[in-house]
Amino acid sequence: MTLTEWLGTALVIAGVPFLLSGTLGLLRFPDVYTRLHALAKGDNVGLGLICVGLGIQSGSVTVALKLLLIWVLMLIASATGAGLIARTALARGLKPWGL
Amino acid sequence: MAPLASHAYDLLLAGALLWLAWQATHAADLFRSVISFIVFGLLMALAWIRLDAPDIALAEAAIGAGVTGALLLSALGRLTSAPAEKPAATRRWPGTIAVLALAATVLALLGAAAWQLPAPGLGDAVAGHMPRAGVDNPVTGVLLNFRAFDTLLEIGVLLLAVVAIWSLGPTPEPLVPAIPSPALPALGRMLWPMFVLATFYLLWRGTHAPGGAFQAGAVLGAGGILVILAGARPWLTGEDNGPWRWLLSLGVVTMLLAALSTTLIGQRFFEYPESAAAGVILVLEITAAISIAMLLFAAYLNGQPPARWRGYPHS
Amino acid sequence: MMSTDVHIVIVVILLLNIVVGLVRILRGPESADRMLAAEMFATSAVAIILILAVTTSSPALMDVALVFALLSALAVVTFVSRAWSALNPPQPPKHDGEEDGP
Amino acid sequence: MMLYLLLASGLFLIGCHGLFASEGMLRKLLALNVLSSAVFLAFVTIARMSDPLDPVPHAIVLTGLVVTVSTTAVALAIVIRLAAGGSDLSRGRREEDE
Amino acid sequence: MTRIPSFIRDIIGRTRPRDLPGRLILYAGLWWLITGGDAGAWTWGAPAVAGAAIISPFPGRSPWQISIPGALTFLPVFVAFSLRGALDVARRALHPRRPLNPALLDYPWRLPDNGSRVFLANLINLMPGTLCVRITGRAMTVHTIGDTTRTLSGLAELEARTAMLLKQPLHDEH
Repeated sequence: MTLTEWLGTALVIAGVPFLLSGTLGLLRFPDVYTRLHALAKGDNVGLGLICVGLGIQSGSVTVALKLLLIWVLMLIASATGAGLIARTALARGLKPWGL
Repeated sequence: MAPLASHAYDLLLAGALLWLAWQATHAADLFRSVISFIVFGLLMALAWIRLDAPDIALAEAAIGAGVTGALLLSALGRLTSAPAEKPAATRRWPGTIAVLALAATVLALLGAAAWQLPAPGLGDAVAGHMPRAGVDNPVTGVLLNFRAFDTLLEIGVLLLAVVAIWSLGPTPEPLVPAIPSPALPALGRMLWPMFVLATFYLLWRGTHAPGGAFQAGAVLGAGGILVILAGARPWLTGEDNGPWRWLLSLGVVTMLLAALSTTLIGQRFFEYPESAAAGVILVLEITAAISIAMLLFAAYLNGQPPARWRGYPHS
Repeated sequence: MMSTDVHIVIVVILLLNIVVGLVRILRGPESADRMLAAEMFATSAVAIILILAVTTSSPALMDVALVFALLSALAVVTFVSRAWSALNPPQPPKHDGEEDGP
Repeated sequence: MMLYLLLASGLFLIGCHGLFASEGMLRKLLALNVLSSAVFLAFVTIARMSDPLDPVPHAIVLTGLVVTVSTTAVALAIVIRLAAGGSDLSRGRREEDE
Repeated sequence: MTRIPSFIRDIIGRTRPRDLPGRLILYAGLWWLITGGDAGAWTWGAPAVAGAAIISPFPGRSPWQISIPGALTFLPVFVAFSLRGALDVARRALHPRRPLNPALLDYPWRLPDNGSRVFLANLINLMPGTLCVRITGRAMTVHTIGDTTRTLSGLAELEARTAMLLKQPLHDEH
């Protein structure tokens, strides 16, 4: 195995705990807003690390860029989605926990 | 280690699918049912990938996770203004057992029928005919050349569905609710060009790899639903829904024309001359994709769209 | 190939991640909680598909992930603009989302 | 692959049961969708077991998916109108001619 | 048949010609990226790129212009903040006592009222400890789960970076 493959695999492995922590937050946090915090941040860094790792591993620039594009699309979707859910929740009178 | 892990993968996937199917059909809360079904579609895509069917995974991603999800969620929004449905609280065991027995019998009969199928399948036959098909992707070849008749009927079914929906009356108001957030138009504006590019890309892929008219049409249709929810103004206005009618029937009309012209030049119904197969399939693919996109979008509207979009919010 | 072994294990872990997250769909309590659990599954599923795409070097799977990424916004947008506003009429604010769900 | 045939059978049973036993049109509709997924799954698994991979079931399943989504759309349009409880607004109202 | 020209004008008439070159270059780049640099794909790519650039269902107004130097300074900040946000939230999720101090803050806008506010509002959902829960004409309400003074300074920095990235002026009148 070459150095780049090691690096790629390491990054992919590094991404997994972030995805898991997002799920953990989803299960443990007390209300919609805090769960949104956990998901939006954890999942995107996790997916980002996995994409970068896979891109390094694939050894092809076009594949790496396409992975990056998919990540950016997921970023757009989840940042907008998180904002939409949070704003609608507040507008509907869902009170944040602990306030 | 690898076989063990892949068994674990299969078992997890199967367990999750069964649980979600049960939730989708039997959960007390209607919204939970719908969300379970959407996630069910997501995991089905993983199952298709596991079964070496990327074509179907693509279609499932676009139709299952995209269009059907949007259809169900917005139907839910319209349903809940009515009195809530009763949850399946009264569970009578004799009835359940009878239903399960019936289901098991049907399953056994179907299984027996499947068992009788000729073992090798048609893989060799298709592979043998691929050089004449005009495309390199076997599934596209089967869909638009060898079994084009099925495809014609299928777009026909979709067209019939839209005709049925239109016959139920005009689109219920409000067609699109007030825009809840300024982020929505920004999202639609940003994603719409990507939808256009992805549609063309899937069409291009379809000629030699998984992809094709259905997937492309479904992605474009889902994109249409997204941008109309994001506050875009539709173009298709005009008396008697003129442009709508043309676009919706474009796919069927082109396929029929292709089929009839093959009979006119002395071939059999839908038997393209070998030299022209690639060109004919290209035209069929493009028109079918446009029609499928429009048909799915029209199906989302739940009724005949208005001749003018004035009077609807934000237009 | 050792890297493939590692990747299969990662894929199983990610699938397990989805399965564990199903609890949130079961428990809710708000429909928004269920919706964002579904959003999380989309992320994990895209990760799984991408890992499979690169390790088996099949570009078709990459396209599946691309379509998923494009459409993952659609469900949330439909939910926010269509389903949620009608699901349950606005009620007096609750103080705790978790313990006193419906 | 045997596992996937079993899964298809299980989904078929759940779908069948839901179709007949669960209450509410929307749930029945979801059960119908689950049922068709089960059938598609069985198709594709059988196709996977033959060598070389048989593309015909794949094409038929693609067709089936489109038919399923058409059925769902029509059924939903009908369900909405059945449930709309007579209100003109939600049932859909012809636009005034100008 | 008189309605066909208006129908076509309606489709393509929402794009300002001034924006076209930039859009064409952007979408050509995206097409190249999606197809993985396949040269044979350009017969399909040319109409695809033209379609994506010209056909727009939204009224024509190019919301943002991106400055290249702004992007170069924006990206490292974005990556650093994302990592910090993910680590922060992971720590809170793993901690046995779930340390969360939720608070709602009003953050008055310094950005002008155009697409850039939405960009910032979405951006902060990915940044450490912040979630935008309300947008009004004067301010946005931010839901935070951590140290509020640190969050506020992070927000101010992000707003400045966004202004640089999108070539927007900042004004301090509040």
